[in-house]
Amino acid sequence: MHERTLGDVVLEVRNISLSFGAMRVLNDISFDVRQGEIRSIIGPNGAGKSSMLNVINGFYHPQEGTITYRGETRHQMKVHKAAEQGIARTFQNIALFKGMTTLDNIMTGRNLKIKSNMLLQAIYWGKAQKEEIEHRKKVEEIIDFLEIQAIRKTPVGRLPYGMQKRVELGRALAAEPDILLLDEPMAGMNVEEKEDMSRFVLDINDEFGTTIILIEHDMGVVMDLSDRVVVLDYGLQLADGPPDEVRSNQAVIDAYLGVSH
Amino acid sequence: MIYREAGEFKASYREDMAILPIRQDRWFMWALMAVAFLVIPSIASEYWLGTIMLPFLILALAALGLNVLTGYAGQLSLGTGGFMATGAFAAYKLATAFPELHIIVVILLAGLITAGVGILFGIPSLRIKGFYLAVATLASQFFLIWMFNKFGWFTNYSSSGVISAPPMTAFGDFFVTGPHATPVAKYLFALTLVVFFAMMTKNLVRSNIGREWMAVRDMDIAAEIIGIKMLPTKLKAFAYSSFLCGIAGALWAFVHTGSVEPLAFDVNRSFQILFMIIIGGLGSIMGAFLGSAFIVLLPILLTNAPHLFGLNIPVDIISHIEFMVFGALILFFLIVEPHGLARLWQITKEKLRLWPFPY
Amino acid sequence: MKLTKMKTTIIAAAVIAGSLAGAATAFAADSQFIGSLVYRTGPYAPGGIPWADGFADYINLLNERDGGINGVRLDLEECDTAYNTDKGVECYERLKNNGATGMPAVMPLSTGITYALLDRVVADKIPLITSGYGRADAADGRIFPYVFVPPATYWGGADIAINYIATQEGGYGKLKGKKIALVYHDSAYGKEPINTLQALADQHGFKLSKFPVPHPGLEQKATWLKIGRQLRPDYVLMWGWGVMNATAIKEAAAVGFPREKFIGVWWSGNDADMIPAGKAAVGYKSLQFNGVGSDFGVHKQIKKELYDKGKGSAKSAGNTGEVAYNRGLQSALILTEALRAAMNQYGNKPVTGEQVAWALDRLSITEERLKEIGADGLFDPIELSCVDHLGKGRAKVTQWDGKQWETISDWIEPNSEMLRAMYEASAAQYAKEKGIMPRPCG
Amino acid sequence: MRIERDVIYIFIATLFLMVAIPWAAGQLSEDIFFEWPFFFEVAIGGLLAGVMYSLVALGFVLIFKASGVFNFAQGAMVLFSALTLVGLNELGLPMWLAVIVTLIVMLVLAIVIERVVLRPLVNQEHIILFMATIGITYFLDGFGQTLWGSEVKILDLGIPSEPGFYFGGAILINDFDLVAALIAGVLVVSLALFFQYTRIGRALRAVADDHQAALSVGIPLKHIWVIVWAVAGIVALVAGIMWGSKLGVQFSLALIALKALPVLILGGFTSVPGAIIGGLIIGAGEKLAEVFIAPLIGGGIEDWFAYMLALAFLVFRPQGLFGEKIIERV
Repeated sequence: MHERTLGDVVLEVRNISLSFGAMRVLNDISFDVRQGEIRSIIGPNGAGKSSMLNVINGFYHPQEGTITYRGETRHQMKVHKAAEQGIARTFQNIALFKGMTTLDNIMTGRNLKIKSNMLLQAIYWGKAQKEEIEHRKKVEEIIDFLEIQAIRKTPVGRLPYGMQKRVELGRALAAEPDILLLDEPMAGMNVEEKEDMSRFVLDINDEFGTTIILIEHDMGVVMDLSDRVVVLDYGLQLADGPPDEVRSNQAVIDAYLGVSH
Repeated sequence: MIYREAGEFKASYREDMAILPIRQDRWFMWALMAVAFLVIPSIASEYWLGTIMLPFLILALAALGLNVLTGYAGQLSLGTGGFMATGAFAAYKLATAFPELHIIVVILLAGLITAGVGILFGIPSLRIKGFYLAVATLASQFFLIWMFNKFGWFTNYSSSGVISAPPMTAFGDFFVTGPHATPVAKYLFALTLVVFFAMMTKNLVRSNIGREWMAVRDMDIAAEIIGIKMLPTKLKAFAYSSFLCGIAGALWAFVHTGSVEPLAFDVNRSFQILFMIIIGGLGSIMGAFLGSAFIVLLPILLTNAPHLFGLNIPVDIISHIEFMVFGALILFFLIVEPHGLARLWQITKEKLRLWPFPY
Repeated sequence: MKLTKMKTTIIAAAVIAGSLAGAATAFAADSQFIGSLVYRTGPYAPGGIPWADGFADYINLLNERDGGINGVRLDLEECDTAYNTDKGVECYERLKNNGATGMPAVMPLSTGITYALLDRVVADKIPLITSGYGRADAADGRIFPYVFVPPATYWGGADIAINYIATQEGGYGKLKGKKIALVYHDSAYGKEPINTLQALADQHGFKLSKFPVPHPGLEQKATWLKIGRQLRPDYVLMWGWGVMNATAIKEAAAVGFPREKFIGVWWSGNDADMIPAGKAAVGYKSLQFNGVGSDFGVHKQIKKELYDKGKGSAKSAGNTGEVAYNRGLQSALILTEALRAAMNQYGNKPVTGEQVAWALDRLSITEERLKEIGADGLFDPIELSCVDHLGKGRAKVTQWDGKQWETISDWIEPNSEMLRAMYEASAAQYAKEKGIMPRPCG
Repeated sequence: MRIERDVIYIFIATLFLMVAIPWAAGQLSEDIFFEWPFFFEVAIGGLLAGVMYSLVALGFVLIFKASGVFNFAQGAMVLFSALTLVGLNELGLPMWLAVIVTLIVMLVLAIVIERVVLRPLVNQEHIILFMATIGITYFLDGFGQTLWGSEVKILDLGIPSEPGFYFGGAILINDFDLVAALIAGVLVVSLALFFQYTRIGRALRAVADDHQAALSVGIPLKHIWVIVWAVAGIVALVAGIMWGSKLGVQFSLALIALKALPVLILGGFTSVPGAIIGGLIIGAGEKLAEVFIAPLIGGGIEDWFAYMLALAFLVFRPQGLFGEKIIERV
């Protein structure tokens, strides 16, 4: 796989514990993410992977532990703050805006970059129109990149599953994020679609230098793409390290082979 | 075969992002405008202008306002009547306190005041959703009507609590309110405002704010995660929606009836406007107009229908049958196309594009 | 989406377009058109139906018996408003140009519709006759040239009610320190008497307590607990409407407030309001600006000319004595007398609204004329002038005996001097706001 | 049913405020007359009125619970059932037979609504179904009046409406209200038993939780819909009888739906006990407010106060007092 030097730590997760009522979802999780790497979180169903992403982008508030992002340590934050800090994500169960077209969905990804106020938008002339066109250009680049030109004006509710996943990736990319959180981007896809998606993930990482945190079930994909892998199981952190190291970890093998706890 | 986009190519994003990217649609729109501004005023009778077109336009504006809130931003509201009343009473207070103000200024200020009231009553929408919000907005409906009824200040201490529009001109001697305003003048005045605000609304919903509204409507959590702030986005929807409703209310009181009591904007008005946008099509500018036409015109047609066929049916039977037919037609249209008349229109256009081929 | 859907849409559109095209209907050129805005449906239908029947019966009587007025047949068309202002305006606009000369006058039978028509009737030159409702200050004919309010106004009604109470108590001097409550429909209509009552309270030293009831008035328990258990007033007045009336009477019974001390305005005095209240309504009093019962000449003629020939509007001749029915008769009478006067002036052919306004400005329905019609004792004579669009404004007090109304007072005349000043002051304010120059009167 | 802790807190706080605010108003303002017997009279009157609101709200809850439809036509059903009952009675049918025939009519109505309206619109969005029930409302209002006319009709149950004094003559309670509350109470208990102990009742509850699960009970969904609409029709008839004997059977009966809506949001759209508790809180709350707060601001506040009260509860419990908790996930 690609040999490369990793950048500085941009995100540090330290001793995170999260519970809902009596149920402990995450238990003392710690790992870091370096600039420009593809960092994977793996584990069986119910391991707490999605919850971990939700903690990182501020949707869940952990009871214990801190997140340090670009030197800034936080315990809790408002949900929309993550996007402002350059963290974008996709969702395990597609969370697109079903009533809107592909184009509009991706355009919403740029909402933080649009500066015209409501009055200017209402008049739709001069600055507001210029801005709209500028952003449209950016979005068209993303559409070209993801090869979804043909469905530009189709309402996303009518698109097949694989395409919806792509549009969702497009929406996240539109924000030009520093860190991209991908929650099972290849779930339910056939081999061909998976290959396309893997290519997109690598290209995003290469071309835009975007740091990526990836949750994925397909071990082959994970091991091929990732720089480093964290393994969770029932909220516990089993292992953390490069793919090869994780692959040979006994605890991980037990978890995946279903040794009783 | 005539309605075809083949052969039309867009050379710039600007063209592709026009409101009506298809040439035939643009022609149709210009033709419609020509009919609305030139043909109708010259041929329509006073009855048509004053009793059908005027309420149709004004209620369409209110429906447009509600459609922004409910159809685009997904916040179900039954407070429309209250907001219209706010606009009407604000306009009355402004017009009587500052008689030198131009009617456009009065109406715009009334809209802005209503927007403020709308923001206030929009705050609960942060926690309350769906039908719960709809019923909660009834609180604003009942409260506002009660308030205008109760405090004499709003009506300049008139003994009955009725407000009456002073005669005002749009320019020169062109009266648009009061007994000397002709139906044509009223119609043109209302039409101009409605067309202007319909344009503005269209611009908003195709801009960033419109996308934010729709994002909140379709999936509020995802919207928040991509950086859309709930509070300002929802409140902007409430503000703009009430702005339009307020203007509609002011037009209703000043241009349409001339005198109103608060009960003219009671809860039935709120329901009426809601019916319009559901029948017309949620989240569609066109839908607001189609819905308004349906709800305003249909009862009138049904009442008059027996006369046209020369039947002499007692009025109470006509009224009862009108109720039944109206209800049945609502059901019929919902079953034919649950997404409203606007969707029906769209589907017709799509068919037309392919015609005569089935695909 | 199948083609059938499109087809149905197109058909629906065609039907709509087609029915719009032929909206005009032909009318006989030599008959007088009369448009009548009624509400035979909707939440207030129980009170609206007898009125509409009374109005129609009188017009039909003239046609059947006399062949119309001065030989001009009357062509009556009803339009159902369901007491809804939007519909009322639509009715008015639809009917106003019907017939050879248009609608000669409009009687909207609703405060909301009245307000919506105030500007329109001036532009259309069609007199607006509001008998016992609408704007009281329209009694000033200089500012409201096209609005007529005979035979009574709410302000006058309020004064008459206090007058009656004073008589019961033994003179105005005895009112000092008395407690009088007003239960009113919280709307333009219900608020009309407040200023008058307040002025009278200040003048005579009684204490006025106001109890607004929110529309539609299905629930009044709190109001009546306050009245019956806490305030315990000497009298209660009511400006109620529709279902609110019966509910109020029932609640009054429930807190044990004596119905004999409970006086409603005429719109709280329909038979239809008393029936659902049942036994609770016995003893309740109401003002009426017309007589009650069907023991009058005009009723006998209606029975003979219409009901005996199966041409009556009401279910049976037995329904013709209801108060609301008699009110309908009276409205028809005022209108037809004005038409007659206009025809006498302008010739025996259909007359225009402006001509009827001329006639109304000098309308005179004398005791003798009422005798001829067979309505003496049923209605009070009416004399209008250019300045005075009200007349005497008198009313009677009636009491419900469980089956029907009994008249228990003679015509009571309101304090015209005080009221006239109030009408003029209020009308002047309206004129100022609307920029109306008072017209000169003779 | 498990009652959550915050519901109990809210409940206690409400009770406290309902006593404290009138008392304080009485102490602070000259215009407010406060005495304990009078307070209890108002509170009891309010609670009894609240039961009457619950009666209407119950119909909404049944249908919403089982089919997710916000049935705007409930008010029209109240009017229609009462009109039919009285109309049949006037035609000469004895009361008991008229009741049975009306029940059959309501069952037929439920079947027709399921066939004509619900089945073609299955799986549509809530707001579309809501709009459809508005269509039903118009139709029923017109149909009922076409059949039976618009005149007011009397429905006399023979319950006295004269004042009754209780607790040694200190407190006035209306006998009619007591009887009405009693009947409503019996209805609620029998509905609760129906849901708890019959197969159909259990299926209905299952349907509320999960449509798939309901199918596994072995009752087709369309039957369940017919059943709930028919049960809602029965509830409407009872409400129609009670309200009709109070106000006379006339068009205005349809308007009581507006009094039931705040009850509905306060209690939660999906909860039968919620409709009852909600009715009691709204009834007592609005009466107390009208008597002890309204004089300070001009009176006539009952209507909006009920909605504001419900709104205040929603701020603490966005799903209503007993509604199902809304869980958000991504």
